[in-house]
Amino acid sequence: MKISEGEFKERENDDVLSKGLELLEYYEKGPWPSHVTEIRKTKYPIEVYASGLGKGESQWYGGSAKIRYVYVGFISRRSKDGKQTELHFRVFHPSGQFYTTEALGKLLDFADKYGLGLIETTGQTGGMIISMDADLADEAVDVLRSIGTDIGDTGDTFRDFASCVGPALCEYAMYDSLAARDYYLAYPPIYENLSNQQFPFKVKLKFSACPMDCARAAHRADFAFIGMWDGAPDVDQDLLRKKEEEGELKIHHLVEECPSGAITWDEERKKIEISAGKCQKSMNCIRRAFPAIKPGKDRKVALLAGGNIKGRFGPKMAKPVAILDDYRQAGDFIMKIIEIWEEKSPHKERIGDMLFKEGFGKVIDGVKDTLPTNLQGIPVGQTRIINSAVLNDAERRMYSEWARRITDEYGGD
Amino acid sequence: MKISEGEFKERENDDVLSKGLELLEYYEKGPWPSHVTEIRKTKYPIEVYASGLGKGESQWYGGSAKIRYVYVGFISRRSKDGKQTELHFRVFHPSGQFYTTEALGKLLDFADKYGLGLIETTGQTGGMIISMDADLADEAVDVLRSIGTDIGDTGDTFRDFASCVGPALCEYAMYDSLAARDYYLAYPPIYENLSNQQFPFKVKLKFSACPMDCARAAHRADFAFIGMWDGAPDVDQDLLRKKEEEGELKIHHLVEECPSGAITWDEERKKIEISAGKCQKSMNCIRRAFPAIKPGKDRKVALLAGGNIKGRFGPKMAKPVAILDDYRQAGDFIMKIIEIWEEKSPHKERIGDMLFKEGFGKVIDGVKDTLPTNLQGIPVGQTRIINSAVLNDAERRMYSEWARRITDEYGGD
Amino acid sequence: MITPASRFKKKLPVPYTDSLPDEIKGNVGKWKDRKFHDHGIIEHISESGEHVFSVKVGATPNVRFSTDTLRKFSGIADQYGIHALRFTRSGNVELLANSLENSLKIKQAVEDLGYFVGGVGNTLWSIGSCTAYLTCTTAVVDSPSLTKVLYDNFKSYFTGEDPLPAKLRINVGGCPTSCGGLVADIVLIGHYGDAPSYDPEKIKMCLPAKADSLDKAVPELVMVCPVNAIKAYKKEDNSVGIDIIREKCIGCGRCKDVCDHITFDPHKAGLSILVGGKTSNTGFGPALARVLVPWIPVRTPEYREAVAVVSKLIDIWKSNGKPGERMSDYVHRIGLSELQKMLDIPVTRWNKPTSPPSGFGVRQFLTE
Amino acid sequence: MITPASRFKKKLPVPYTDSLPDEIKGNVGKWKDRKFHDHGIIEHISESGEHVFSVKVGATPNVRFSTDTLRKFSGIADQYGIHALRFTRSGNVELLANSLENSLKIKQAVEDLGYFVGGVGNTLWSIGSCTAYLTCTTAVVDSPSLTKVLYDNFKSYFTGEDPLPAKLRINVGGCPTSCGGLVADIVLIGHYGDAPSYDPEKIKMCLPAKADSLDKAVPELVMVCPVNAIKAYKKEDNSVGIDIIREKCIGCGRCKDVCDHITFDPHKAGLSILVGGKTSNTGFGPALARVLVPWIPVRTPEYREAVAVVSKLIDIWKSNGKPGERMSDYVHRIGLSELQKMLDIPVTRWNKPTSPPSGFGVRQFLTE
Ligand code: SRM
Ligand code: SRM
Ligand code: SRM
Ligand code: SRM
Ligand code: SF4
Ligand code: SF4
Ligand code: SF4
Ligand code: SF4
Ligand code: SF4
Ligand code: SF4
Ligand code: SF4
Ligand code: SF4
Repeated sequence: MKISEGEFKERENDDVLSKGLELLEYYEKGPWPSHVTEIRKTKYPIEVYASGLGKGESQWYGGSAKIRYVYVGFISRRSKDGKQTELHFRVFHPSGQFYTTEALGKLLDFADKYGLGLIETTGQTGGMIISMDADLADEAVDVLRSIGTDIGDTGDTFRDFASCVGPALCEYAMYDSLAARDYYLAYPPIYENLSNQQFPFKVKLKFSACPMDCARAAHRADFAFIGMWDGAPDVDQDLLRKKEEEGELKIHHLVEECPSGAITWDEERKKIEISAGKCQKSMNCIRRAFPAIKPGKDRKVALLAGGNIKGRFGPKMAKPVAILDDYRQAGDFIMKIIEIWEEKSPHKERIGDMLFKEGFGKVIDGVKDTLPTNLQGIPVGQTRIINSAVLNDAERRMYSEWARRITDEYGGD
Repeated sequence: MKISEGEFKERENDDVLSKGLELLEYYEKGPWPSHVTEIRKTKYPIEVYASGLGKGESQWYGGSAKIRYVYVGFISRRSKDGKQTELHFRVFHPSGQFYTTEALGKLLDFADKYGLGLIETTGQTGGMIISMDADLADEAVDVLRSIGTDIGDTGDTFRDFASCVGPALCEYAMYDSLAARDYYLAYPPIYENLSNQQFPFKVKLKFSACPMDCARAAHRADFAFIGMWDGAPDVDQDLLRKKEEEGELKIHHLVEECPSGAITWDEERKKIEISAGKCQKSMNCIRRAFPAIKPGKDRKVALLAGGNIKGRFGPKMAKPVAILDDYRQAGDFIMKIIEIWEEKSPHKERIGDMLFKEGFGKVIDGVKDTLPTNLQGIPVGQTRIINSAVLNDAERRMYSEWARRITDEYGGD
Repeated sequence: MITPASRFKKKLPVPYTDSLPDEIKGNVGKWKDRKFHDHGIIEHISESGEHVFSVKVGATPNVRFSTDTLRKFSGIADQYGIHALRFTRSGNVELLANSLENSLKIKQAVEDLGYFVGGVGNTLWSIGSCTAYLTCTTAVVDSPSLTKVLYDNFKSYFTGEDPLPAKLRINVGGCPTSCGGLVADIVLIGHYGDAPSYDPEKIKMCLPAKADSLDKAVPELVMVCPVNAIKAYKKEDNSVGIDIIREKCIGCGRCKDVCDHITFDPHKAGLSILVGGKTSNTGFGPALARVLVPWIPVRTPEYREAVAVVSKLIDIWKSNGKPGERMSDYVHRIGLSELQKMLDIPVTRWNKPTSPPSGFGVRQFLTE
Repeated sequence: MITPASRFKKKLPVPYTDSLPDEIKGNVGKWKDRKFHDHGIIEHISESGEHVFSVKVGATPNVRFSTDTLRKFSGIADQYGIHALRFTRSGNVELLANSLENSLKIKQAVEDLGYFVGGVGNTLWSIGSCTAYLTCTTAVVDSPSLTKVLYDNFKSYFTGEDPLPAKLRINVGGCPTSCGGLVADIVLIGHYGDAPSYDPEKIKMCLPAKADSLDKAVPELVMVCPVNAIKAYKKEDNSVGIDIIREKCIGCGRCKDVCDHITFDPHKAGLSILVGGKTSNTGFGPALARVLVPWIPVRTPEYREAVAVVSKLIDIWKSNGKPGERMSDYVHRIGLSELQKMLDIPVTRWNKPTSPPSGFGVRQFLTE
């Protein structure tokens, strides 16, 4: 018996599906909680997932959806067999991703009423992804806004910003990474572009309040803000010795583990010494001996740029721009870099690609007047060493007097 | 009595000169051998130096001299009062600056006959500077060539190249820095340009046979060649212990002093371990414990570019280009960079300035096909991480088999 | 009525202070110390004398929860906790409490639901997974099911039953885009393992209609290829043809991202395994993971090859890593080649060690 | 007869092997160890069993020798040495010998001439000086005479009579060009201490005749200024005028390099003192020196201010540096600000510490 091509496809698809359904069952076994089990409790079209597994290929194509006057924040899919669609919202969490059970309840009600009852609570970017009922999507936007958040985080514009839990729970936080995220989301030139602007590609900001970088900013953000400090860590020598006596730590381990060899043990005076110049702010001694060793008191925010994962030229780590006294100091800089990026980059080229192509030092140097002038460290391009000086009379007098003092000390004039 | 302006100047100059002559006398006293005493034994116009000292200002202006068909290698000066001139040759040393007394004798005869009997034996660039009798300069060039060297090292072209003493006397040498200098001086595209080409500015190559960089290449050369090795230093544990027993060194000092924390002491097995990944090739352990610790056996030459002292944008340290297996591998690269430099740079812009302006990574990346393809470290631009692969069937089989072996080991198939 | 004006007015998430439970509000920035309990509970100690506990619960792969399960967590937070929870950056759920006793009750309740508490201290903190076949169009391999299998095998590293030398982070990405990034100790990435092909007719949909335009602009399909493996040329009929040069291609899929008519042979797909990435500035500092194994077959349901390689990596690290040493730092210390020797893995151009990317993160500043 | 053809044929220096004494020729690349004697003699030990000694002799400032003196050195090399000597990269002279006994005789003979032997190991290796007033046109301060005074004061550090924690290198430059570079532990540099001025008429010689040309090209005088402190504008008569903005100027002298009609007030000249430079990869690695003191007066003949500052720096390092620690590494360890505090020096924009330049040299590669 001859079967038509359509029928053949159908049968093949049935085979694929039944293999897929078997696989689903497999993934419901085993000790770890299963995503399949969770999804089964929802209205998500699980057959598409099953077919994908059966075929060894994602069964989704890009789809389209229309929400009036809203251009980013949702993603639409259609299955390859044309039978199913899928739509999900990318939703902003409050910074730190804290929820009282009351606030969470509202979101869950929302997901049940307008969605499929399925949520990815933390996407890789840090946002929340709620699977939607396509028919109710338009209305859902306003409802979501009424419960105090919004959709965003897709398209060639600012994506969701991520911050570590920072001062809300963490003893290491050196600046308020949560307030920083709130600040930049509301920063007018960013806020304006949150869902409109068509940049060459996406832009991400990430905020970690210490060098442990729990927000993974150093690689996964176009602009990374990482808390740090100036100088050596602060040491409470008595407490440190006490910790050693109580067997909590071994000081010689701190010395050996310091990646930059900044710590030395002064056998005579029974204390450690940390070299300010050498310390690479690894946090190693601090996390091992906290609170006997703490970050130094002069807190800073390191601003890095150009990290991303794929782009045109492949994975990149962020590179150093400046050390800020305050996280608020980078607004102009960010917008200026974006301006250059819009001018220089074709579609799909991330900021890091542009910086790489145009020369990191050159671009950053060209916009350095957007950054405060009293920067402590401008490591971009080259270190400017000026071995001459243009002094005014008062300065000249001051240095003459100093020279006289030191000359007196060494043999007189 | 009224004096004419000319006369006034004359008198003033006399005052300056007599103050200067007093100063000269002062600088002939004191324990250290005096340059003034040396110069007095020669025909150099010492009054100009005296006037300079008296006035607190160099008394030289640029002058001009003509040597038939020779365009670089000599410098002419005229004194500000117009009365004196000075001319000196910049002369190439043999690499390593070794002289048998016989060879030196010839040079000294030359300096007496054609010059003023005054020599700066090592200029800051590493060359020799011989003060000349201007009237004999033209003839002198040929005589100099007849005794086996030449003038060069001025003008907007290749300058003198410098090398450390290297394998001729030094136990640390990891490649033949002297042969390398000889090689590049004779390298045809360089040799051709040695005294003709009008580049935007000067070009210098420097060769140090180990990371101690005795030739000061890392800052003072447009192209720096520094000997290094791959992996960890080689350790002779027995000899090391012996050195400690004999009180020659303390192993724990080696551990503490290693700037990268690469050395650890294994108390149990009584030996040191050095981490290949961490070792920053500082030479610290090596110079302290030689020959118990030696550079690793896989010798390399680090090629860096863009160092210089002033240029348009100020002092620069050289940046990393590639790790070579052989110092001869950089010829094409150098000429290609010079080509780009000629195109991009105005007068007085050093190669390092151009690289800074155009973006180091971008320029180097653009010419990387001039470098051998099996480079071990191309740190320019970004590290290319390719997380995908295009395999042929043989490779696929190979990795499948490997996967099968490891799967068998972990529970079977 | 929905008007442009009302819709264009976006709504930002509430200021973070509004979303904090009262027990935390007054202690922001005042945490002075912390203690770890039971590999899954963190006690936060404030200057004010108050204590807050977070109980870390491992999530399903791709962090997919039904509202039903989330309501149950919420209920537990109401019953034993301080009526609050948070979602961590790495996909876990933290239920907040005000005493160790209550925290242990939360732990019990969560376990009764079939979930696990762990991920604190020297444990497996989480296995990150992207969405892949669940909603993604570009996925090559299904990361959630692979993640499930890995979690099933390595659960005891999460709960702390089986101790590790230090924190371990694993990430699984369904395609070379690797949404999870390359800064985890171990990264598994699905990829095509092959160069693409295409139907010469259909591909025209992704190319300019007339070859004349080639003089003016490079077609996007050609431009996106990072290694210039795609060449466009003029055909006799003035239409545009392309060549894909297999020897150059790295199988990255960027061409497919911009053109649905680029196809790959699904039978050649595989997983690459990368090691040595991290983002924290501890030890060797932030670094991108590098390819250890360029390709292993993908065989559902058990993904045995992947499990075997990860098991072996963890075992090597457990027996050779120093106490407190991240796997990434261990790999940096011994060198990637050394690790390859220990695994006896063939080395081709796809996993040949190059200079390790290092010196990133804050150490790039080094102010005095 | 001199023809273009004969003249264009350049002569390269002889291959280095031709210039070696026989005692070294056979041992190139075979040196297996060395010993230091008496702070000025290095014994080179070859695998072949042969020994060669170099006796390092300190040079006059700017390494200026009369042929007479060099003939005397040559004579000593013939009498006690192996008929050979070399000039080092840092300006010293090394007389070569074949035994310690002969080396000591060389030492005696050199000292009888009024020269000193030293510069080996933990000593002052040399004070580099450029030519300055001797032949240079751009010199602000005379480095050879300043170097003479420094050597007179610090001779005992060269000979090793007075021990130092490690090698010390000092460099003196007569103007901001600093031909000696910024990679010495201590660098002294003469500079104007002021912004330039000019005669509005004479300056025209350095500017284009007609202002129209300003639209087409930036005059070299304007272009060379690294901080854009020089602005050219069109005057009423279509000639070109300039402004030099004092607030921007850094006194670098680049404008004077290209135009003799730029003038500086000689009474404002001074010395800047930089610390923390080195080129060796030991310790903190290669780094540029940074400005510690932006300006001190220059007072001949004794240059007391310069001597006092250098003395104090050496004293601080001697009492606080660790054994074997270069001054540069010491400065990096404690930080430039700390050193400034110890010196109680006013800090202005000219010597405010910025991030220390570091991470240079071979460590930039870090291959596995
Ligand atoms: C949903 C999510 C994975 C997840 O399940 O967690 C995701 C899913 C997709 N990512 Fe991603 N990316 C997600 C976080 C990331 C991250 C992580 C981050 O931000 O920390 C990155 C790396 C960081 C970065 O931006 O470099 C990331 C780098 C990419 C890229 C590469 C961008 C580049 O550097 O070139 C692409 C490709 C593209 O956009 O063309 C991409 C593309 C995609 C697409 C749109 C591919 C596609 O067309 O199907 C996926 C959509 C799936 C879907 O149906 O939603 N995704 N993607 C993550 C978003 C959740 C959230 O908003 O919280
Ligand atoms: C003679 C010498 C000083 C000495 O007594 O040792 C010297 C002397 C002058 N240098 Fe130099 N430089 C000397 C080595 C250097 C070095 C050292 C090196 O190569 O290691 C450097 C730094 C390295 C570098 O190239 O960056 C150096 C960087 C300069 C510069 C800055 C170049 C730049 O980076 O922009 C200038 C300015 C210029 O050329 O316009 C300069 C200019 C000058 C001038 C031509 C200034 C002038 O017009 O008067 C000096 C000529 C004096 C004369 O009458 O000969 N000299 N100059 C050194 C050459 C001796 C030799 O050939 O062995
Ligand atoms: C909760 C979380 C931040 C958040 O905003 O959600 C977090 C919070 C803390 N991190 Fe983290 N890290 C969190 C993700 C990360 C990440 C990102 C990741 O894993 O993807 C990293 C970077 C990992 C890497 O290098 O690739 C990270 C690197 C660290 C480190 C450094 C670990 C190391 O050895 O390099 C520490 C310190 C430690 O473990 O000793 C640390 C320590 C901490 C501690 C436990 C501080 C402590 O030791 O007292 C923080 C607890 C805050 C608190 O009191 O609740 N946190 N931490 C994230 C929890 C993830 C999870 O669900 O398990
Ligand atoms: C002779 C000379 C090379 C030359 O081609 O002329 C030289 C040769 C040696 N150097 Fe050097 N260095 C020479 C200039 C330098 C320079 C350049 C400079 O000072 O301007 C440096 C870089 C200094 C810096 O960092 O700024 C230099 C950095 C070193 C170091 C590293 C010192 C450190 O603590 O960082 C060593 C190792 C040591 O001293 O332990 C070293 C060691 C050596 C030794 C003594 C190797 C040894 O310890 O056995 C070499 C002896 C070779 C031999 O057997 O004759 N050499 N050495 C130079 C002698 C200069 C002089 O006249 O005194
Ligand atoms: S990045 Fe630092 S401050 Fe932020 S949560 Fe992690 S450890 Fe705490
Ligand atoms: S923070 Fe890190 S680099 Fe700094 S002293 Fe502590 S362990 Fe060393
Ligand atoms: S650079 Fe190294 S090899 Fe060359 S002389 Fe100095 S110590 Fe010896
Ligand atoms: S060469 Fe330097 S960095 Fe390498 S192990 Fe020895 S002391 Fe450490
Ligand atoms: S890594 Fe690939 S498969 Fe996974 S979500 Fe991102 S784009 Fe899709
Ligand atoms: S897969 Fe990547 S490398 Fe290969 S042709 Fe497509 S874009 Fe180019
Ligand atoms: S440093 Fe200045 S004064 Fe000295 S030689 Fe060089 S250009 Fe002349
Ligand atoms: S001295 Fe330097 S900074 Fe000042 S005007 Fe001249 S070129 Fe410009």
